[in-house]
Amino acid sequence: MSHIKLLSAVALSALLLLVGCGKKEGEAVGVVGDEILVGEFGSMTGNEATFGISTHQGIELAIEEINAAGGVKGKKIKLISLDDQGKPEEAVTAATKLITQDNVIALLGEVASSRSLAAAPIAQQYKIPMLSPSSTNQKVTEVGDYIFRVCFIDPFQGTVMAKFAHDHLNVKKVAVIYDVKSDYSVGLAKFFKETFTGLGGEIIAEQTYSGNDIDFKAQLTSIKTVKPEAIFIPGYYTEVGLLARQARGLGIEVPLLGGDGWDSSKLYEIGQEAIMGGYFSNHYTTDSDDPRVRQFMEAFKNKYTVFPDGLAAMGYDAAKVLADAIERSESLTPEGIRNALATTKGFAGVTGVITMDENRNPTKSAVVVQVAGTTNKYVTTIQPL
Amino acid sequence: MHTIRRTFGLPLLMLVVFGVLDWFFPKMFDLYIQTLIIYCGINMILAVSLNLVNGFTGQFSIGHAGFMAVGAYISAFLSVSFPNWAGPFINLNFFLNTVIGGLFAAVAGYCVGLPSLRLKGDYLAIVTLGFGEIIRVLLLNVDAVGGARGLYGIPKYSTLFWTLTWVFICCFTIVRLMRSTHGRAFLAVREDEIAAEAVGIPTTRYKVIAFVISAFFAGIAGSIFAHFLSYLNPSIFTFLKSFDVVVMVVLGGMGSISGSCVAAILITLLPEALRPLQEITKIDFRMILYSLTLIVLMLTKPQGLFGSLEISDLWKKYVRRSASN
Amino acid sequence: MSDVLLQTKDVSIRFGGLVCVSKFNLTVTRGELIGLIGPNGAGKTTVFNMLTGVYTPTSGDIRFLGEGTEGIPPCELSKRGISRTFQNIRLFKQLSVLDNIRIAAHQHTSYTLPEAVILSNRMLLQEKHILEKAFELLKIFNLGERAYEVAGCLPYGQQRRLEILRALATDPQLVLLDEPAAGMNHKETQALMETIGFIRAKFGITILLIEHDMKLVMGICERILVLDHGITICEGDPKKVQSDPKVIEAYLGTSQD
Amino acid sequence: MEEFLQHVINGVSLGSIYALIALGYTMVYGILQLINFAHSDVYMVGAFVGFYAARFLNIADSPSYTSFFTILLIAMAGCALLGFSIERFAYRPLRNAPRLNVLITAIGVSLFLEYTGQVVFGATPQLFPNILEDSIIFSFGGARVTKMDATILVTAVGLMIVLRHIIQNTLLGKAMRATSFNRHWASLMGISVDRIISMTFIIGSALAGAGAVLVGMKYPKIEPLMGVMIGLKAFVAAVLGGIGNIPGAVLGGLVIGIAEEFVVGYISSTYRDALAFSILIVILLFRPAGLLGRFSVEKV
Repeated sequence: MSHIKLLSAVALSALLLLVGCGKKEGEAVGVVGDEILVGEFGSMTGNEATFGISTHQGIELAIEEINAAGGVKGKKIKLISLDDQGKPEEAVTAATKLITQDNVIALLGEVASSRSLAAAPIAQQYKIPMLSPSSTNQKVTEVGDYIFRVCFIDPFQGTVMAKFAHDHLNVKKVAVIYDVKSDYSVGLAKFFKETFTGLGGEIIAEQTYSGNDIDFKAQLTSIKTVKPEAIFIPGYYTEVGLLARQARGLGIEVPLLGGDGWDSSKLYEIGQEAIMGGYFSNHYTTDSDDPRVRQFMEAFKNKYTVFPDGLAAMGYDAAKVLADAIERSESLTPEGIRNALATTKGFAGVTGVITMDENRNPTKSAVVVQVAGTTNKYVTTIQPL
Repeated sequence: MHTIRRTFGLPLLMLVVFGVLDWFFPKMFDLYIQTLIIYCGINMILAVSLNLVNGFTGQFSIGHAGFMAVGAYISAFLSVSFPNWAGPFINLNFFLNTVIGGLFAAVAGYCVGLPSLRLKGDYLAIVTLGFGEIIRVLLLNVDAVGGARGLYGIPKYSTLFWTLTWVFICCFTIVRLMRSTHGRAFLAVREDEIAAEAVGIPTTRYKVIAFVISAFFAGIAGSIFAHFLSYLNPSIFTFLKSFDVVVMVVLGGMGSISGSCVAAILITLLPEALRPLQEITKIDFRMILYSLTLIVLMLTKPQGLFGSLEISDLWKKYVRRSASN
Repeated sequence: MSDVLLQTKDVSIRFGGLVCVSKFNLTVTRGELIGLIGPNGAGKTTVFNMLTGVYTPTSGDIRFLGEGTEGIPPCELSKRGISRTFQNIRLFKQLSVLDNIRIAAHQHTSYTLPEAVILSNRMLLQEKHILEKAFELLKIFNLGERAYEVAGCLPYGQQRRLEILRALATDPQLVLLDEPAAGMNHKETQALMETIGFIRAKFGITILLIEHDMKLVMGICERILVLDHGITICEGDPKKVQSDPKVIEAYLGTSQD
Repeated sequence: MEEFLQHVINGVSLGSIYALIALGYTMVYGILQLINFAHSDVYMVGAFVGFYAARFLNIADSPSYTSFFTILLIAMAGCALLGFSIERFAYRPLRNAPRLNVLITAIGVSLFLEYTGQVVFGATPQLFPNILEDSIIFSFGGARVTKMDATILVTAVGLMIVLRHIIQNTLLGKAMRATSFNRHWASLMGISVDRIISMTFIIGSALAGAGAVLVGMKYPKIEPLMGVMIGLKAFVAAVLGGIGNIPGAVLGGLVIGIAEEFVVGYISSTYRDALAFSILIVILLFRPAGLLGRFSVEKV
């Protein structure tokens, strides 16, 4: 008896879900009254929640500021955020729901290239512009002409650090240790190795770890024996802090290098003295005098009580770039916004001056900064290739 | 003539029905609903096939995601690297690639099934878990399929039609098997291995067969998944994915095919159905509620939703009871 | 066809350092009904386990129909014609009575897995045959009406009978019955004795029987072996065994009926 | 030679941590035949208990043995309480249910703790308080043994000795052994089985708490999912040693810890996560009940 009841309940709720979500016709895409609907999908829970949440906070702050300043085209932006648990398949569901159910006019997301690559075909299929804050894999924007990003691509950043190591630090023998589970880390490592050997340097050791590992001593012990002049660690701050500690604990004193995944106040908090003096490439520097950067840092700190990390800054800029494109767009349609996004030129964001190239990737200069406590010290700027 | 109708009648009928649905659905429902239906379908194949090992044969496998990964990667690799190798028909290519993916998964299933000759219960469980993880780590290190960067640009061949067709093939095969002497042999292994041996059931052989069939369909599910998502990454196939499938099987009732199907649908839709809640509370309670539901269901309905009964049995029971009232 | 069905020669088995059965010699000719008795822990069930391939003897030789059985798995021995019941009933408890019987008929089917899926003619024919045979057997044992009941829910006596029935469903030449009357009352035991006699007559099956119920053993067995601490202390017809001083000593205080 | 020594030191220190967590798995398994998937999350909660306790007591930045032991005891107590409640409310009602149900419940509890952790503690990694200053106490060539390593090892070994004493020599331990041997007979002998099972969870969870503090000190990054991977490896260690067998868990932990260090150090780091499982599978193929486990022949 109870089985039958339960079964009918399941069937009924499935049916309701189906009917309730049926196609809604006759609405302009993405505009409801005086609100413009923008979708965001990201890893708010799951393994990579910390990155998704940071990005979300940056986006939230940007939208708040835009709306406080009167919105765009006289309308307010309404952000609809969906969680994808850090799973590609969920990213597809989330992006599909945002496009087909919530009728958003544009998408912001995803942090990681793996999820962006899964969701981008959907956005392309429905011709909804998708702007990724921090998916660095080249392939993401190659999916189609509706896919954009505001971050560097892997080859550029890998090259930046290889050049920096070669030209500024004058090191010839470098060890690389990267996160084998992260496409971002693997990509950076690959392009660093290529450029660095191309410049005449030598990669004398190559080791890997897995995201969420805590013990790196075995890798570091074997790195130590080949006596590198520097170690390139293209990973996220979540592991780099511990890695640096253990490296110093084993008596490895050479400089540590990394990419924008290092950008977080947590890096120093976890790494402490060990990470001091490490260099990493970034979009901007927190010790900049740029009022935009200062104002962003202040506002973020006021709202969330912590300093923003790199991902938050990227999220913030992505939202701002999108709002700028909506403002400049001739019509309030996905297509208009796409065209406006493609012609983004000289947009002064927190993370640099953004100009979209023909492949929908931003050309912006990278800075190399040095870890100096919770803030970073500017070292040099490296222009795009 | 009779033989043909008996053998192919239902499958042909279902093919027509699926064809109509495939044509009809996109006109009725948008991609979101279709996505959910396809995910439900994939999970149904996974749950029903795992039920063969865990529910019917009484072994304990928690490495289903590994087989799924093998099927997904092999078929996707074929589709990406050898497009249209079997001729100009996309569907034929997709069908063949899916079957090849399934066969490779079946071989993997054979390799995992072999240790089951020696291992029992939790030891077997942990070995299947280990195989799943090893497959994942291997995939991370194979450059031909992209390693951690993933395999992208997989053509989107998976349609509603193919998903439903494979769900049907999977359920149909297993239902028919279970109604034969082979099905009873699986059950005998579950009930009492020693007694099964004593009455002439080659228990080890049937254990391996169960693993192979189950892995084959997991590989099929993987192929549909890959050709729907168009992107693969080893991190999709962690042991948490395997747990999800085990949860579906237990929740639906061990040894109930329809139970597995219903549970697969429930587990797929529950997180989606809970989304509005997240919009209201602004905090992500979805997964907390999901896990709580799981615990409460286990505490209140330890036999799963259906026990070892099928929907048809329940219906008969219901009719009988209302008749007697 | 030789008349010797089963022959064991100096079969011994050790678990760790413990000798469980030592130098067990037995020749079973077709049609015999042999009893295997002895105090608890004498190694009777271990003998059964060796004969059915569950345990491999440490030394010695077992021949069934003239062929050695070493390394042959229990399911294969079952196909060759050795069938058994268990001391603590081992039915497929959650399955129906009918399925318990049909599973035992597995070895008489030859259709493949794909055939099962497409319902080939051969499959349907064999299934039909199995079903008919199963009902026939169930009827003989008066279990016909219970065919669709769950085996684990049957009363104890019927479970015992079902297990014997299941052993018969494999079409055996030799049936090993491990304490078939255990836990039965006098009346049930009486009925069991009749049943055993009946199946022997009807199916022409050779039976080897472990039993504590001396009345049953003495009543139906033609030949009796007595085991004590793994050693065969006596062999012969019921009369000889009953009067053997070694047997009396072994049983002293435990059973004198 | 120097590198070799360093690998040994690293391996033993990592292995002793695996062992400590493996003990919790093995104890629960021994008595309930349950793979307690929630154990790794109890461990995670232990780290956060330590984190908040240190903040609350204002000893986050006063490293000394006093703060170390205070935090250790608080974390152990917190975990014991959590383990007790999990057993009481999630597992006990299922005492007579099929084992797979309890297992699913364990997975449910594990997910519940993880996701609740992400909401309550936040998903961002936190810094575990500095409760014990680190210094090199011993240096052999280039290989170093630090005070932290030594403390971890001594604490872990000490706890294992205490555990062994409890199990071998106390009445409680005898009752536990009896219960794990046969729950039904134990209850006939007048042992309150429910109480013994509770005690098992309390002790096992307390060990996880201790493990969390030790790991937290050495690898001071804590986050709600920190238990997943280390929990899995510890569980593998328990199975490797023969699940249900206490010295086996210790041996298994050490084997996996040292093997990982050596494979990463001398062969390649890319297959590290597969290594534990590969060792496990190979060993199980030769010894189906693990290194020290006893393979029981089913009585027919």
